[in-house]
Amino acid sequence: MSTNATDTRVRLETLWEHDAVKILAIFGVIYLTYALIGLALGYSLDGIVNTLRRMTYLIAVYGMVTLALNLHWGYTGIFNIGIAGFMAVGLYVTMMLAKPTDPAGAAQYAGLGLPMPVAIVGGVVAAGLAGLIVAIPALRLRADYFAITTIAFAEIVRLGITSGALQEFSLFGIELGTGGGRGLIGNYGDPMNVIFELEVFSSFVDLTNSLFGFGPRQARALAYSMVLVIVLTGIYWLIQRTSRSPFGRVLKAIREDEEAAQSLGKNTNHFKIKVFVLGCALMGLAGILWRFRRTGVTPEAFRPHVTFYIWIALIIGGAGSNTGSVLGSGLFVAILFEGPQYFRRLVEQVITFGDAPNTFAGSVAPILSGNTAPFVRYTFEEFQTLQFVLMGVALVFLMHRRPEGLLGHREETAAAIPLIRRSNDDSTAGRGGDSS
Amino acid sequence: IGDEGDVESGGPDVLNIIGYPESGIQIFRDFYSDFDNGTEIIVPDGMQDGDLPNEVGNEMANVTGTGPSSDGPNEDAYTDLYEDEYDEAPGVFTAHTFDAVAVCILANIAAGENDGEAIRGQMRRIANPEGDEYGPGELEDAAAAAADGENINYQGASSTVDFDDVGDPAEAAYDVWEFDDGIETVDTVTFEGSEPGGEMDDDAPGGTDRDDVMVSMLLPETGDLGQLGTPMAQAGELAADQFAGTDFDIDLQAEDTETDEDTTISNGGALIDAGYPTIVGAGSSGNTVSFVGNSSSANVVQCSPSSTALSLSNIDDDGYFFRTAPSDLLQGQVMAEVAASRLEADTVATLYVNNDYGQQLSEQFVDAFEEEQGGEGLNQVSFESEQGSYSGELESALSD
Amino acid sequence: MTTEQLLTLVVGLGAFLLLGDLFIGILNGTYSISRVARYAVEGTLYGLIIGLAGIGLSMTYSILNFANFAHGDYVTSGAFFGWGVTYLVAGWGTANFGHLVLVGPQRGVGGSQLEITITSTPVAIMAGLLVAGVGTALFVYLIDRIAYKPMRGSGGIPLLITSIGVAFALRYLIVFVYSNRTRGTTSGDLPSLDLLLVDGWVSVDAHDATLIIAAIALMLGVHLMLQRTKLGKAMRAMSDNRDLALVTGIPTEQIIRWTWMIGGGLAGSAGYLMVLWTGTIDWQFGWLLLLLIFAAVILGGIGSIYGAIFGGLTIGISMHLSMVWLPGGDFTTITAFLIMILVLMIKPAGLFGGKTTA
Amino acid sequence: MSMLDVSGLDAGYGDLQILSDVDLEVAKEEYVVIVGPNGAGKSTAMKSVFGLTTYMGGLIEFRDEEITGRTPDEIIHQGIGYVPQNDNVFPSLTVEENLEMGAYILDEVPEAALESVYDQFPILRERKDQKAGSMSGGQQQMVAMGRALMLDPDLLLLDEPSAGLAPDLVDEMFDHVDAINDNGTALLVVEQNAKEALRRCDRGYVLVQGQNRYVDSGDALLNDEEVRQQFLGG
Amino acid sequence: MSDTEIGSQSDTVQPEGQQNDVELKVDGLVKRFGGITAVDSASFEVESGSMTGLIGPNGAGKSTTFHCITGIHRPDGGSVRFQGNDITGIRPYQCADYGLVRTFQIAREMANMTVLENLMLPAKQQSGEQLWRSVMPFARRDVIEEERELLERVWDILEFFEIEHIAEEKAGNLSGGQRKLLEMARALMIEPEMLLLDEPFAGVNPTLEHKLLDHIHELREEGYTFLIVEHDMDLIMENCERVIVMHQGSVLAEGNPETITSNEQVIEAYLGGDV
Ligand SMILES: Nc1ncnc2c1ncn2[C@@H]1O[C@H](COP(=O)(O)OP(=O)(O)OP(=O)(O)O)[C@@H](O)[C@H]1O
Ligand SMILES: Nc1ncnc2c1ncn2[C@@H]1O[C@H](COP(=O)(O)OP(=O)(O)OP(=O)(O)O)[C@@H](O)[C@H]1O
Ligand SMILES: [Mg+2]
Ligand SMILES: [Mg+2]
Repeated sequence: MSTNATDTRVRLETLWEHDAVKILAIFGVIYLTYALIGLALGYSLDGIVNTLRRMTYLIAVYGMVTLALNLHWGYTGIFNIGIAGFMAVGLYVTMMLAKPTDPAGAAQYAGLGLPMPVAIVGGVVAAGLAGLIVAIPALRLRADYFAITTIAFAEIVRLGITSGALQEFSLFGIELGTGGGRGLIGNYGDPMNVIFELEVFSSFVDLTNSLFGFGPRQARALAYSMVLVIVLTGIYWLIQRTSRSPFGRVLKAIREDEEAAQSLGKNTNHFKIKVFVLGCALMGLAGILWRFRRTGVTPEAFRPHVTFYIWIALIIGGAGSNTGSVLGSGLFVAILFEGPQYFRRLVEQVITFGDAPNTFAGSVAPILSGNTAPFVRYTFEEFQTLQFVLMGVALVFLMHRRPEGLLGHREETAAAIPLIRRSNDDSTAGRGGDSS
Repeated sequence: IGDEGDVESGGPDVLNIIGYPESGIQIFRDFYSDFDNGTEIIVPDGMQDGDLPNEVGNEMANVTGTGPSSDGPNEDAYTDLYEDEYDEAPGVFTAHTFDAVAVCILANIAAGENDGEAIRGQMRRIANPEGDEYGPGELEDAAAAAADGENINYQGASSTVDFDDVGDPAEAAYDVWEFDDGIETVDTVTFEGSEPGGEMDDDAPGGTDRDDVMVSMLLPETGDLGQLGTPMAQAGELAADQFAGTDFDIDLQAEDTETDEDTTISNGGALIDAGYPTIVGAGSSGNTVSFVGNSSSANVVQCSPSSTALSLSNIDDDGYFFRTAPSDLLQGQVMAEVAASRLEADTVATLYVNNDYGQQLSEQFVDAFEEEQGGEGLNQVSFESEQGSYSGELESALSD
Repeated sequence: MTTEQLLTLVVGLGAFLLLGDLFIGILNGTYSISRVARYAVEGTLYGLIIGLAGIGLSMTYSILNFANFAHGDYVTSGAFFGWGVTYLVAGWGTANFGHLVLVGPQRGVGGSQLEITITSTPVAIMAGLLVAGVGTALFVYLIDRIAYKPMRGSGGIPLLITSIGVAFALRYLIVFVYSNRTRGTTSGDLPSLDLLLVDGWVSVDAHDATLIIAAIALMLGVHLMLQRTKLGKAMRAMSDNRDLALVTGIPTEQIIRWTWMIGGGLAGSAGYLMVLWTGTIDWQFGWLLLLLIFAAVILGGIGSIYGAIFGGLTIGISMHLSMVWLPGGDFTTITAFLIMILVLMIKPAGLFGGKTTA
Repeated sequence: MSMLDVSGLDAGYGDLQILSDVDLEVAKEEYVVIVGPNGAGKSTAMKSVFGLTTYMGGLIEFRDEEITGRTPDEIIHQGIGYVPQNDNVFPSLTVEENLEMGAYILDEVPEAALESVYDQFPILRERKDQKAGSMSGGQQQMVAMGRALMLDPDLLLLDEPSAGLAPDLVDEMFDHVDAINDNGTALLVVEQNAKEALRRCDRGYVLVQGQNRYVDSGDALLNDEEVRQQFLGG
Repeated sequence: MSDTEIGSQSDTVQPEGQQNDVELKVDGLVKRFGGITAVDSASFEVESGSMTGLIGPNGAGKSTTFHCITGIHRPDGGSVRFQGNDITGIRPYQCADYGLVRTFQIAREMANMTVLENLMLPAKQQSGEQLWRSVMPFARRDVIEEERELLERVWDILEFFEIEHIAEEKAGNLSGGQRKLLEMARALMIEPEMLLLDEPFAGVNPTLEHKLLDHIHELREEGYTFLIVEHDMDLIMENCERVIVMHQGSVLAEGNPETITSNEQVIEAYLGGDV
């Protein structure tokens, strides 16, 4: 019996070593928890599925950006805190390329009216180019100066697209516009129509309808989340391959000591620029996929806190590990981003609070006379605020207790093959003898 | 002081400052400390905050404001209700929120189920002409009538609440007000905008034997518009309370938008997931624009009490989006008229918050002033919120 | 090397052309003299605040070797501490204690009701400024104990990431305690000096003057403190080599404590003065100021307090002067960032280069 | 009478144990040298005296008082000075400021001590206003030693004082070290220049893989065939 | 004395070398840092296949000369030729491409990479360093094949330096001496033609030092050229056939060890009276 038990434990432990298992297990727990929360809140099946769908969407998008950031920071040691800027470039360019040339109805500004796939490629390329523009002059700076340059760049982008100057402009005689502070409305039809208009898709709609009672538009949203998961997998695969290769090895060396890597014959600038541009392009892609199906976008969406969210996700998962990046995004979204609100709803479901005091002072004063209820109510009323406090505290806590994150301690070997010990007979058969 | 103003003569006769009190405090402080040379100022609903003079530290006697009026047929009834309950005067957009919640509940009762698509078909049957008229104080009777499948014509606190074919209010009224120890309304302008109309179901299933009537609010209780949103949410609760004596249990759920796009999407999504077929919200036009896609794709009726942006009229909403707040198309005209006749201006300039609301209202105002009033628009200057100083913006807006 | 020289040339030429244009424009009347002067005054005041706040950032940056992203929120905290006291002193007995000390989280209590100005309530303002300085110093020390001390010796980047967390938590704690309401803190009636400058007026009011005097006094104070005590040298020694300082017997923890407290005190004072100057306070003005402070510090060269002051003034003035060519406020911040990036391109170690604290 | 007495010391970095059961003793005015292969833990042993490693067990006593767990400035107060192996000057401070830092724990800069350091290393007086970072490697080593001498310690720990010095300076350095010892300061010195060091010292330790291997007088170690073969390069 | 040339007239007389090919030729090299002239028109040559010592007092400019040759610093004047190619002011990675590799005075290992990874890194012409080859399925097959071969070479070199036992250790955990070994092994992985070693034995235990020297001599036999900065005069005398002496940034003397040790200027500037 006991051997059986240890046996299963050992087997479980070896299972746990597989990244796929880890991802599945943690995500299983997340999804199960949220399904249960949905049940507790009295959601119907379609509500629960919808909650999980939204969760998937957020995790997938954050996962993509976090992977791209991991490529920058985790592998190469490039400290990028201008993520929001690159996402903005990707999304805005795509939208401007895709918007119809005729600014009718709610859409105030004209676009180029290009087909969506072309527009997406355009957006990704533009984000990559933005990366190039930052990289060429700035990559030789110290890590922290570089960081400040990137965040300054992101703010320049955000303020630039907000400014009246670019609200409407013409480029080579073509009318374009960022919409300024008003933002852009995506009046180009559902970009996913390429898929949604396929014949097979109608059976998917029927299926979700019979399973969850979804309407066609909800079915589309569900399908979109699934597409995002596929894209995430693709990016994961891409970055995994990138890091486990001689290319990735040079990146790692740059992170460790760039000058020494140069002396070993590596054109480190070349590598850094390549990897920075690649990461920025992926950030642009994530920015596009994040919002291009929404009705519209405003520059507000790209304030610096988006960048910090991504950093928190990366730190949770552990810089340097791709699996960690995906897990970190999952945990960030489930616990820090969406979690507190669901917690509040759950509590509200059980307890009904009276009116809270209006001010902090009003909530603290009664504590002196032993009445903590007003403080609790005030705290609850201000839950949204405390959610951000929680994010900050979580980041500090992680940096204190587990700076390497969940999986960052497990350095992934930077080689295309496992670096195993050569067997002994091999070594004697080789030129081993000549050194003694 | 007269010659001081003359040194930099020229400049607009009237400056329209479009924004919210958050930035307004700083803008007016900068204005009064460095640029006060007799220019008249006009502001829209966003600045309609009786406390502003206190915060600015000036009486602000040169400021005239406009704002959507709660000048519906039953305004007084509503005001009494509100003052009884909360012991304070109802603020801007609270009447619109009351009406939005009331209409959503009535339409739900008429539809007989918590189903957004069915409710969409009942919104106009409840609100538009041809039917018995009910006001804010008569909601219990209105509920009974709706449950019987009758046509009713809700007569709101903010307006008659008739929806046109795009879901905007067909009629709108605006107050002209000044600061005088709070907000003092000095005039009211009423517009007959478009015709009531649009698609609706032919009949109402109604019925009383059913689950809770579910309705939700998605309003800014914190963030930039937090000051505005909190009384709005109170008014919404007041509307739901009016149904206390009926056979229906009202399930009213409120979520906060924080005046933030992501939070709007996230908390609004939770309302959809929880099965609420109607959402009263969101507060600011920007947030509403980004949320409309989500609500309509989930077949949820969204009815905003305070999003006034033009773009929302024609947005792709599959007929699910309504509002009780009038479009800024009208407010721009009112402001232009006030500037021209009341303030006797020949030239105007605007200083507007750089978002959907500010940009559109600025354009509407200047267009109307030039085309309808025959005046001249000088500068339209945008500003970002939360700046430490607005002297540069004021300088440009006030230059000639 | 050559690209740097080329860049220097281009930038220098650009700056020369702009200044030349400004000069000619003023002479031939294209640019209004009073307007340019107003921009310059405004920019100087803004620059003084940035520079004052920048000194602390620069000091902790060089000694602890990390870019502290929470510094902007220290500025905000200090302003709230100080103004709470100013409200208390000015409004003692007229309003509820809680409302006063929380700087009027709800409507009803505000600068104009309490009639706060430097001339009508000088004591309240002095007390507020003092508490803003001292209170923030202690508060920042407390934060160091909680957040940064457990990480001594970690590299700059982990500390930077930690400071982002601290900034987040602090900013929203401010909202939690003080509410997110923007409020006016001073009364409008204020003596001011209006100067007629050929084609218009430039006005300097009593709060502008207070800001200038207080900022210069504080800067001088820090200068003297670092010159006269061995603290300044010890700080430099520490920023050179922490481990060696430790084994030399320099009480490194004590130096770090002083550094935080001086930096925090200056940040708090800068925040207080900024609010006195603008007349409004809100929960994120310090955070919005932070990137400009960084720009100033980097511009001046990290570790140099004179660099920070110089950088602050450069950033402040150029932001405002940029409006001569780019009217409206759309491009002021962009201008500041572009200047910073350009300087980094040409002189990656900042203008005053290297470490020259004190 | 022993001044510094390390017994059964276990220490390392984090979880990694480097030293196990190390004993070291320095008597008053004694000149003790530690030699051993790279990575043996010589520097670690010195750092451990100053509490700069992770303590894992054993006893460190100075003048019969336990000093484990004390902070470096307390230990300096007790009368121990330390010159680390690398990076041992403050590059952006001038030479004189570097020396002043050596006496930081005093309220006043001890002029007499400063003078005596300048007398020992006249080049430092000549260059007292030069930034230490722009001095050559050998000069920096003098600055570092001078700084440690500012408090006139009773025991001085020197980690490879001759590393990286030109031959003439190596000899000069050894002479300086001798002189310091002659002035009554006890010395614990790590040296790779093992033969020379052993020739001059009173006693020597050979440390291997974090453990004591040999302890004997310098000459005895020099003449020990095994030690010569294994650790002194024949 | 007669074999010792003073200053930059060095190229006029052929020293007694075995081969007369010039591997590295430095001519009038200048490097300034602010007011300090660290290298002041230094000129010298290194012959192919030779082992040449570069000595001089602290601060003479030896390391800086290395930095200038290998592109870490850009010289302010003068020229550097390697195997007949002008390599003045090239980037460090180009320098390695030419077959000229240096080690650092203070070892610069990649601390968070294992010894194996450290050694896999430098090999030249790894096609997998092109991103697309590492990612695209078909091209990656070749990359994997290359990696296998490379790994074999790495094990050979580990054995050569007798450090197989630390192969999977993180380089940051090595002792000072082990790091020096790794540093040299890593340089050899590039298969250079000439190695510049900056104080390779400083802080290395004498026993290990002897072993390393044996390795260096073996490598020389295979045709490598060495230029070594070292302060240990015995070592220089025993192992180098030519010595260059730098002083205050310029070349003071050049010649075989015996002539150098008897050169008065050298004695005065560097060796001290008692040699
Ligand atoms: N900060 C550190 N963290 C982890 N391990 C360390 C650290 N410093 C040294 N070590 C390890 O401790 C061991 C002993 O190092 P130490 O520096 O004491 O050697 P040493 O005898 O002084 O050698 P050397 O003569 O090369 O200076 C080595 O294996 C080294 O890798
Ligand atoms: N980056 C730098 N900035 C300023 N001065 C420098 C710099 N690098 C070297 N120097 C100066 O250049 C001179 C030559 O230094 P270098 O390191 O080349 O000497 P070295 O001959 O290698 O001496 P050692 O034997 O001590 O290593 C010294 O005076 C040094 O202070
Ligand atoms: Mg050592
Ligand atoms: Mg050197």
